[in-house]
Order: sequence, then C-alpha cells, then structure tokens
Amino acid sequence: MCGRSLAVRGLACERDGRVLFEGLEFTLAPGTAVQVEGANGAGKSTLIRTLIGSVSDYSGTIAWRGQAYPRGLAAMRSSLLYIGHNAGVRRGLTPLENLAWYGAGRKEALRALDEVGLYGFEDVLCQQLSAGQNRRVALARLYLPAPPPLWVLDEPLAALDVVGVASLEAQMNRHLQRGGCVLLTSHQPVNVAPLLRVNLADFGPHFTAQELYCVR
Amino acid sequence: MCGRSLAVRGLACERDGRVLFEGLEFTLAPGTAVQVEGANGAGKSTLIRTLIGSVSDYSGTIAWRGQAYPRGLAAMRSSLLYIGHNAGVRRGLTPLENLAWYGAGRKEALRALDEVGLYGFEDVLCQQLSAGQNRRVALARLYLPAPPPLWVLDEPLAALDVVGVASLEAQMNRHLQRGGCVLLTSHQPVNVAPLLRVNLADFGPHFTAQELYCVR
Amino acid sequence: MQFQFDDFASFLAMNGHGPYVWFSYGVTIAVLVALVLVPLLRQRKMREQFQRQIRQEEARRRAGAERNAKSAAVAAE
Amino acid sequence: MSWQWFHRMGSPRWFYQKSSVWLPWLGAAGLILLTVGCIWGLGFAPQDAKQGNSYRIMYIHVPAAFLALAGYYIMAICGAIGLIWKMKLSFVVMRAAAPIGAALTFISLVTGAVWGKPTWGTYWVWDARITSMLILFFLYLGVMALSGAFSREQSGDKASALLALVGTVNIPIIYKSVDWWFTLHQPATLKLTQASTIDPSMFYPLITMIAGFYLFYAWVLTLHTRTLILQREWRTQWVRELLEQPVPAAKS
Amino acid sequence: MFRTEFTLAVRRRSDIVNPLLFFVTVLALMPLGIGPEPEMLSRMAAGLIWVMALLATLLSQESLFRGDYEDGSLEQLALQSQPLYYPVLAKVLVHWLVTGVPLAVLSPLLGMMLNLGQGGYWPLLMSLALGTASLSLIGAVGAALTVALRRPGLLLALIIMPLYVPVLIFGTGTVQAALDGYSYGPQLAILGAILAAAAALAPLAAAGAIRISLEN
Amino acid sequence: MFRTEFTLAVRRRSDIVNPLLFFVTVLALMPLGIGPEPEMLSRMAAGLIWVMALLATLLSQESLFRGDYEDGSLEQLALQSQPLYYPVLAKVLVHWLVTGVPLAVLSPLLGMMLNLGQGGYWPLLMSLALGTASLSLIGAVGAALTVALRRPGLLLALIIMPLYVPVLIFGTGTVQAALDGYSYGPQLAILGAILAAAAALAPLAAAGAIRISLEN
Ligand code: HEM
Ligand SMILES: Nc1ncnc2c1ncn2[C@@H]1O[C@H](COP(=O)(O)OP(=O)(O)OP(=O)(O)O)[C@@H](O)[C@H]1O
Ligand SMILES: Nc1ncnc2c1ncn2[C@@H]1O[C@H](COP(=O)(O)OP(=O)(O)OP(=O)(O)O)[C@@H](O)[C@H]1O
Ligand SMILES: [Mg+2]
Ligand SMILES: [Mg+2]
Repeated sequence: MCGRSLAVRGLACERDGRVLFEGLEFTLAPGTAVQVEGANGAGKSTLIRTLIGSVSDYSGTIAWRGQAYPRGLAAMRSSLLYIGHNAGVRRGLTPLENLAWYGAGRKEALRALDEVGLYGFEDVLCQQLSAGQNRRVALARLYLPAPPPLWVLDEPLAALDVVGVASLEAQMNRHLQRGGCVLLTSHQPVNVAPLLRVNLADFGPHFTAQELYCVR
Repeated sequence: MCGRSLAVRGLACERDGRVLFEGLEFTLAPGTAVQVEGANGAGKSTLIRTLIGSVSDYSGTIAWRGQAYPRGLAAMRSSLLYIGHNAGVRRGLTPLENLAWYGAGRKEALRALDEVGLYGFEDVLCQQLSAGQNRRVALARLYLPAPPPLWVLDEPLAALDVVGVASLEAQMNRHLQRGGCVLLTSHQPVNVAPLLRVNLADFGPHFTAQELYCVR
Repeated sequence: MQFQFDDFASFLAMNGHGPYVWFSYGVTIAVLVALVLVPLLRQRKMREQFQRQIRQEEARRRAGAERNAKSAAVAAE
Repeated sequence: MSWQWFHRMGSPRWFYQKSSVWLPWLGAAGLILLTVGCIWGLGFAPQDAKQGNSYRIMYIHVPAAFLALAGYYIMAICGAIGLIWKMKLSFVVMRAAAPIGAALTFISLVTGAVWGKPTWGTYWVWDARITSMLILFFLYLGVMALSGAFSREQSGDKASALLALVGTVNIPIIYKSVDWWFTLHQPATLKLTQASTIDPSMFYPLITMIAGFYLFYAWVLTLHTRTLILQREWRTQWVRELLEQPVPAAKS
Repeated sequence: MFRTEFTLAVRRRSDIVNPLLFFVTVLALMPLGIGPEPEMLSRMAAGLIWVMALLATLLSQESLFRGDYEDGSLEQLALQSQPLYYPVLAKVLVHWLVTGVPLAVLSPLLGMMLNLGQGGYWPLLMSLALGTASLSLIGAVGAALTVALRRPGLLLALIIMPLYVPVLIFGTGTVQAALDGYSYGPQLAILGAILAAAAALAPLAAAGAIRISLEN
Repeated sequence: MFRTEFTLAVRRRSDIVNPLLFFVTVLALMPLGIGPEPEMLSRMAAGLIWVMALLATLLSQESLFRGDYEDGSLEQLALQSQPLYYPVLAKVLVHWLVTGVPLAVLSPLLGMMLNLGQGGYWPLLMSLALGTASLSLIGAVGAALTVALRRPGLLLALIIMPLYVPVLIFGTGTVQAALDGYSYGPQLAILGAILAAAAALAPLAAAGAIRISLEN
C-alpha cells in the first residue's frame, strides 16, 4: 500500500549551529511502524517536520516511493496524515465541525468520535474540553474510513489516559495490518508490531550537550 | 512540615451542568503524595484548580491545616508550589531569567537548571527549546533550595523522557522524606512512596457520559 | 382639554412635522415591542429545544445501556 | 435570621415563582399609562409656540433618556451586589438590564436626532448632552459584548459587572468633561431651549409617559430576567418540570 | 470550506461586530478631538470615514490566520496537495463579508453624523464596498507574513499600510468627486480594477507567505 | 519585577517600535485622506495627533497580559500571597515607558508635519506624556478583563474607548488653550489629577479583573 515507502539516507540536521543528528538512515516499509526515540531536545520533532517537508534545511536524502525530495514531496503529501504537537484542533469549533473541516461526512465523523470516547461531546466547543479530550479529537481522524496510508504522529500518546492509549495502539495495529505505515515519536513504550525503533542518540554527533551533561 | 495539611471533605464540582465528581474525600498528610487518577475529562485538572483556590464554584469543604477555605486559602497559597498544564514558562525569556522571575538567585538557578539537564541551555530563549525542555524549565523550580512544602503538579511527567521522569521521581521522594507533600495527576504510574491514589471514577456521579460510553 | 386638530388628516400631517413625529413614535413602538417579544420568543424556542434534548438523552441512555450489556456479554464469553 | 429573606431573594427559583404573580399587573399598568400618555401627548396637549408639533417627540424622547441613564445605574448596582454578595440572581438582572438599557438609549438617540431636524435643521450636532448619550450607548454595548464573550457564564457575569462598575465611576467624569469641551467650543448656532417653565398642560402627559416608561421598564426587565433564569437553570429539576409542560397555545 | 469558515466567523460573532463598533467609536471620538464645528467636520468627513474603515479592516485582519496557525490547522492545510489559493480566497471572502460589507452599509449613518454633504452618501457606500474587498485581499498577504510572529500587532499595520494607499486615494477621490459635482464613475472603475488585480494576485502571495511562515 | 518586565519588553523590541510606527504612518496617511490644505490640517493637528496616540496606546495594550496568561505565569503571580497591585503597576509602568514616552517625544515632529501652530509643541508633549500614562492605566483594566478571551482584538477597543474620553478632551484642550493664547496650566493640572486617580484605582480594578479572567 505504501509502495516502496519512505527511505532516509544520510540525513543530518542542525539547529542554532548545533548538530542534532547526522548520518541517519532508516526505511519505513509498508506494514511497519517506526518509533523515533531520543532524549528531550534530541531532535525528534525536528526530524518529523523535516520528513513531512515542513522544514527544508537538511542534508542527505529523503525519498518517497523511490522519488527523492523535493520531487517526491507532493506524492508523499497526498498520502500523509500528520498529527503534531499542536494537534490541529480548532478550539472555536466543536469536535464534529473539526472533523468536517478535514472532509469527513457527518455519519463517519460521529462514528469516529464515538470510537475515541467523545460520544456526547460532539457539540461542545473544543475550548471547553480537557487536554486529553482535545487530543482525542485530533486522533479521531485516524478512525475515519479510508485513511491515508502514511501516518506521522508526534507524541500521540501525550495526555491520553490508559484506555485511550490501548485504543490508539489497537487502531495503529489495524492500520499496519492493512498495509499502512506509521512513523511516531513517544517517550513511553508503544505496543505495536512490527515496530522498528530508531534512537537518535545512535546518530548523534560526536559531542552533544545531551551526552556531555547527561540528565541525572 | 505540612502541619495538618490538606483535607478534602464531601467535595463536588460540576461543569456545564454535568457533575464531575461528588462526595470526594481524602487527606494529604505531610510526607505523603496523592495521585489523582481518572479518565480524560474526568475532572482532574478541575479538581486541582479548585484545591489551589483558582476555581471557586464547588460545594463541600477544603481545609488547609484545619482552616477551611476561603479563610485557609492565604496560608495554603504561601506554602504552595503549583505547576499546571501551562507550565508558567515565559517563552520570551531564557531559562535563567525565568527562574529569576520566581525569585531564585543566579547561583541556585544555575544549579537547578543543571539538575534538570539544561546545562548549556541557560541563555537560550525558551521559545527555541523543545517541548520537553520547556517542561524541564518549569520543573527546575522544584530543585531550588528551600522549596515550599506543598507541591501541586498537573501531569508533570507529560513530555518528559525516561531519564527526566526518573529524576523527577527521585526529587519528589526526597521532598516527601523532608516532610513535604505532593499532589499530582498522571496517566502513567508514578514511582513515589508513600503514595495514596485517588480515582475520580470512584466518586463519579451515578451516571456520566464517561461511565456510559466508555472508551474502547 | 380638547383634541388639538381639526380632522384626522391634519392630525397625521401635524403642520408638516408629521413625518418626524410619526417616525419617532414608530421607531419607539417597534423597539418597545421587540423588547417584549424577544424574551417570549426565546422562551418558546427554549421549550422546543429542551424537549428535543430530553428525547435525545433518552435515546442515548438506551443505546448506552444496550452497548454496555453487549460488552458485558462479550466479556462473559 | 434577618438575612434569610435576602438569600431567599437571591434564589432565581424564588424570583421566578414570585414574579409570575405580579408580572401581568406590571405589564398592564405600564401599557395603560403608555397608551394614555401617547394619546394625550399626541392629540390633546397644546401645540408648542416655537416648535410647533415636533415637540410632541419629547413625550418619548425625554422618558427614554431618563431611563437610559437610570438603567445604567440599575445595571451597575446589580453587578456590584453580585460581586460583593455572590448573588446569582443579581447577575442575571444585570445581564437582562444591559440590552434594555441599550435599546432605550437607542430610542433617545434616534428620537433626539429626528427631533433635531425640524428644530435645528440637522440630524446630528456634537452637543454635550448628545455626545455623552452616545458614549453611554457605547458603554452599554461594551458591557453586552463583554458578557457575551466568555464561554463560561460566571466569568462573563463577573467581568461585565466589573466593567459596569468602572463605567459608573466614569459616567459623571465623562459628562462633566464633555460639557466642558462643549462650552470650550461654543457653537453659537444652536442651543437646547430651557423649557423649565413648561406649561402644566404639556407637563402632565409627560409625567404620565415617564411613569409609564418606568413601569414598562420594570416589566420588561422582569421578563428578560425570567427568560435568562430559565436558560441558565434549565438543568435543574424545577425548570425541567416547568418546561416539560406543553407550549401554551396563544400567549406564554 | 467556505461554509466552515463562515460558521467559525459567525460563531465568534464578536469578530463581525467588533470592527464595526470600533469604526463607530473611533469616529465618534474624532469630533471630541478636533472640535464639533459642522463645516469643518463636513470637509473631513469622507477622509476620516475612509481612514477609519481602513484601520478597522486592518486591525481585524490580524486574526485572519492566527487561530488556524496556533492550533495547527494551517499546517494541516498546507500539507494538503491542492493549492492554498482557494482556502485563502474563502477566508478573505468571509472576512470581507463580515467586516467590509457591514462597514459600508453603516457608513451613510456615520456620514450623517459627520455632516457629509448631500449626494456623497451613495458614492461613499459604493466605494467602501469595493474598496474594503481590496483591503481585505491585500491585508491577507500581510496577515500571512506575520502569522508566525508571536505578537504581530502593529508590525502588520506597518507592512500593509503603504499598500493600502492607492485604495485610500481612489476611495476618497470617489466621494470627493461626487461632492464636487463631477462624475465619480472613473474612480469607481479604478477601484474595481484594483479589486480584480488584488483578487488574482493577493491570494497567491498570501499562500506563499503562509508556506514561508510555517517553516519557521 | 520591574527589571524582568523591562527585559521582556526590550527583548521584543517590536513592541516599542510598532506603536510608534503605527502612529507615524497613520498620521502620514491622514493628509492623503482628508486633503493637504495646510490651514485645515493645522486646525486639526492637535486633535489628530491625540486621537492617534490614543489608538496606538490602545492597540499595543492588547498584549499587556496576554503572553503571561498564555504561558501560565499570570496564574503563578495570582497564586502568590502578596497583592496583585504592584505587579500590575510595574507592567503598566513599563508599558508607558515603551509606548507613551516615545510617542510624546516624537509628537513635536509630527506636529511640525501637520502644521501645528507655534507654541503648541511644548503643551502637546507635556499633555501626551501625562495623558498616555492615564491611558495605559485605564487600558490595563480592559486588557485584564479580556485576557481570557481568545481574540479580544477590537472588543478591548470598544470597552476602553469610552473611558478614554475625558483624557482625550483635556489633552486636546491643553494644546488648544495654548494655541489660543490662554494659559494651559489648569488643563494640565486636571490631566494630572486624572492620572493620580487612575494610578490609585486602575491597578486595583485590573487585579480584580485578572482574578476573574483566571477563573474562566
Ligand atoms: C443625555 C441624553 C439626553 C437627555 C437627558 C435629554 C433630555 C432632553 C430633555 C429633558 C429635553 C426637553 C427639555 C428641553 O426642551 O430642553 C430634550 C430636548 C431635546 N433633545 Fe434631548 N436628551 C438627550 C439626548 C438627546 C439626543 C441624543 C438628541 C439628538 C440626537 C436630542 C435632541 C433633543 C432635541 C432636538 C430637543 C429639543 C430641543 C429644544 O427644545 O430646543 N437629545 N432632551
Ligand atoms: N472552561 C470550561 N467550561 C466548560 N467545561 C469545562 C471547562 N473546562 C473543563 N470543562 C469540562 O470539565 C471536564 C473535566 O475537565 P478537566 O480538564 O478537569 O479534565 P481532566 O481530568 O484534567 O482531563 P485530562 O486527563 O484530559 O487532562 C471536561 O469534560 C470538560 O468538558
Ligand atoms: N525554532 C528553533 N530555533 C532554534 N532551535 C530550535 C528551534 N526548534 C528547536 N530547536 C532546537 O532543536 C532541538 C531539538 O528540538 P526538538 O523539538 O526537535 O526536540 P524533541 O526531540 O522533539 O524533544 P522533545 O522530546 O522535548 O519533544 C532543541 O534542542 C532545540 O533547542
Ligand atoms: Mg518534540
Ligand atoms: Mg487535565
């Protein structure tokens, strides 16, 4: 479903003159998940935003289905579902309207909201929902029918309660079985299979603040 | 150190006409921690904001060292250290300036920042730090010398990496041994002792959306 | 006290000041009537809305109970 | 003990039930006075020597202007009571008073402007009284906009009450300063005539209209308050029971 | 898309009413500043009304993309494969409908209060209706450029103001021509031409600006 | 406290420069709108400058408490046991220093551009310096009332503008009196009295408003 999917070769990023990672290599194959790991400030979010083409100062190659960026970017975008730190939930709209904004029909949206445990909150303004409920509104997009094959999720488990985490893991597993692929970051262990774990510390530069002044 | 500390009797809160919890009772004794648990939207943050006196529409009594609110509020406030969802980090200031704003001297602030793994980032603007690093700036207040006895932390583990979580737990344990007390919420298990766990679901009203339409 | 105008037409005309006077009174009456009607209409709308809400709640309650029963049955198996 | 009545009065339910008794009387009295005053003022009061018949606008302009100002103080006092004694009902009354006051201010502005055309030959002049009335209108709008801007009602209540209070401190200052500004510029062409020596035959209908406007104000304020009470308390048992009754056919 | 935007705009009704009220209040303050002499007011009426309409449009524009940026939905929009032209156009159209049109409709009343000469009302209304559409379009570029800044406030004003100048000149020119007894057709035609050009180009520029802002 | 506020203000330099630039550009636009006749401009100069100074102050005030509210530091401030009066006063003082004072200093230059009569410069500067301090104080109340709203924008203007009227009147009165050859001492004294009253009361009201906003 993902074709030859996402391949990263010799990727390096720097911020503020500090190299975050270099020589990063991995392949995201159809039907597999990749979890990016690393300490706080290691550059996970930066990596993700690079991969979806939101940040363009990097060296190395990123290729989507064999086509290197920036040529492959448009194709990648059309099969991308991205949920970042900022969940993309409009706080002045209700959950239902939020999903409608992403093009969901009313019935599917109701189904999806029900699945993320927001039954009964469809018509409450999002600014009145709790932190975790807002996250769930964003995640409801994963439950819409015929989702895009490539899911890129930056800390999707943050703010979710235990039941919510289990439900999300189940949904990701279902997606992998369908042949989709998932790229995610998380500080907690994530229960999906098959899972490839990429630790940014392994691609760190010789000498980083993280390594030197490690957290006690 | 906490005297007779924080006692909650028959507390009930409602939001938008929906009862979040009622008949809530617990005591936060000196040298102990209380972890408030509950599903997303159960009312943990609301409870915490009620206890620190930021929200005043509740029924029941809250007492600090035997003095009921609102009379006991001032005394509670003077021994409170609160870190909420919004961490209280000013993004236009550097970590060092942020701590200075909370009244820390330069030397102590540097020490504290070092302890939360921000050595080398003292003079970077907070808006350039990662999500977890921002959280750490807020948490650095816990590492300043002579902290207030009552710590109230709303999801302090969110966005922290594994090392950060361990370090924070160690610090909380140290605080408890000193005779301080900690009230926190978290969706992850927290490794502090002695720990009393209060689940809001046990004090739920007869009939809530959460109970009825439970998350799968 | 007596009626100040000769006939109805001159009452309407008011020596040429008619349009001003009648416009003022018209606007005033319209605003006053609106002040009365707005709460009444809103009450009526609320009543309807409320009854719909009760029906919806009832339906939800039933659906939720059904679902709970079903999951309990699944768990028992 | 002696405070019991006070707290009972603060209960929206008590107010709703009590007010349904005197509401019709208030409405009837107000409407009768208004009708009588209108007919009297329009048809039976004598013509003014200088202004001809256009002065008949006074019978609505002046009461509306009175109530517009009084309404602001009523609103602010209710807000203050709500802030100090945390009385729910008084916030509700405050919220109800804002649109009514704004409507009356609007009436006095419009009727004044229309009156100005035959009298001064222009719809609008920047006269002290008129200018400060316009500013009063903005103050009303500000209170209304602020109270509606919060998603949580209680916050909207308190915030707009505070604003109304700040406004009351300012109204006299604003009035004084605008007055001073006006005398500084002294546009010689126009002046509000000093009609303090108003003829009794013109004065009685005016008194009737003023009384009518006050009663009408009380009536409409009660109506608005009752609606707001229902809207706020619709989750409580007593409102549920009340609302479950079928909609009365003709009048509610 | 247009529908959602419109819902959002109507939901925060304040966005519609506020520019209008701002317009009216500032114009009411003007005589307090410069004195109430009718003949002086009448000479400046058209200019004052136009400048204030310009300010009201400008200031309401700050929030055009801000909400969407902050909650991440602008990023989501940019990730979609279709061009940003249409979403931007929809947003601008809604903005014009909720600010420009009411402003134009109200302008005769304000003209009256400021003693605008007879015969100036209709041209004023027409020129404002056409002109505010151009202003909305041009302003969108500035709003897009400054959306990534935390406090764009008056910087936006600075960027955009010079671009507004031609609209302002021909707008007041229309009214002045009518008041002086000339035909005001040509000026209106020029306003129309400006509008057409802006409609074609401004959304493109704004779309580009959004992409630049998002990379920050 | 004052130091930190000042650092913050200077760090986002744009906050200082923007109101100033706004002030200058709008005033530069004015002749375009209302025609360049010198004698007409000179009659309105004082009024225009004052109205625009008022607008610039007003618009820069929106951000007075916003940043602190959003990052949670306003809540932290409110939790402290000392009264909010002094922090508010410090903030207002800084605001005045970075907007009002530069504005007043620049005003003679603009007066020259608009043909303000000889002898009006000094009173203009004095009245602006005194008056903008009152404006900052009064505006702080509005800023505090609207800080919890997501898009206060022009609502703030609506709330505050009527309260600005006395300051505006006596401000222009000062200049007018001077231009007409009278002594302008009394007007300046009244401005001073207004300032004294505002300094005593406005921070109190603003502190109350902050507490209300935080409960939202
Ligand atoms: C503060 C608000 C106002 C109050 C308390 C007020 C009150 C009054 C009163 C008591 C009179 C009759 C007494 C007299 O004849 O002098 C009057 C007359 C009048 N008012 Fe007002 N009014 C207010 C606002 C306005 C406004 C906003 C307008 C016009 C836009 C207006 C236009 C007039 C006119 C044209 C007259 C008749 C003037 C005359 O007798 O020569 N007034 N007003
Ligand atoms: N400002 C508000 N207005 C109305 N309702 C609110 C408001 N804030 C919270 N609520 C409601 O109160 C409930 C509890 O919210 P709260 O933030 O306390 O949840 P929580 O337990 O902290 O959840 P989470 O684990 O997601 O942080 C939510 O269902 C929400 O809808
Ligand atoms: N806009 C920026 N300007 C300058 N430096 C930045 C910027 N954004 C991030 N950085 C730096 O890049 C580093 C990596 O940030 P990033 O957000 O990618 O970390 P992360 O791995 O996602 O951390 P976390 O686990 O805390 O989310 C940080 O040290 C930060 O200082
Ligand atoms: Mg990150
Ligand atoms: Mg929470």
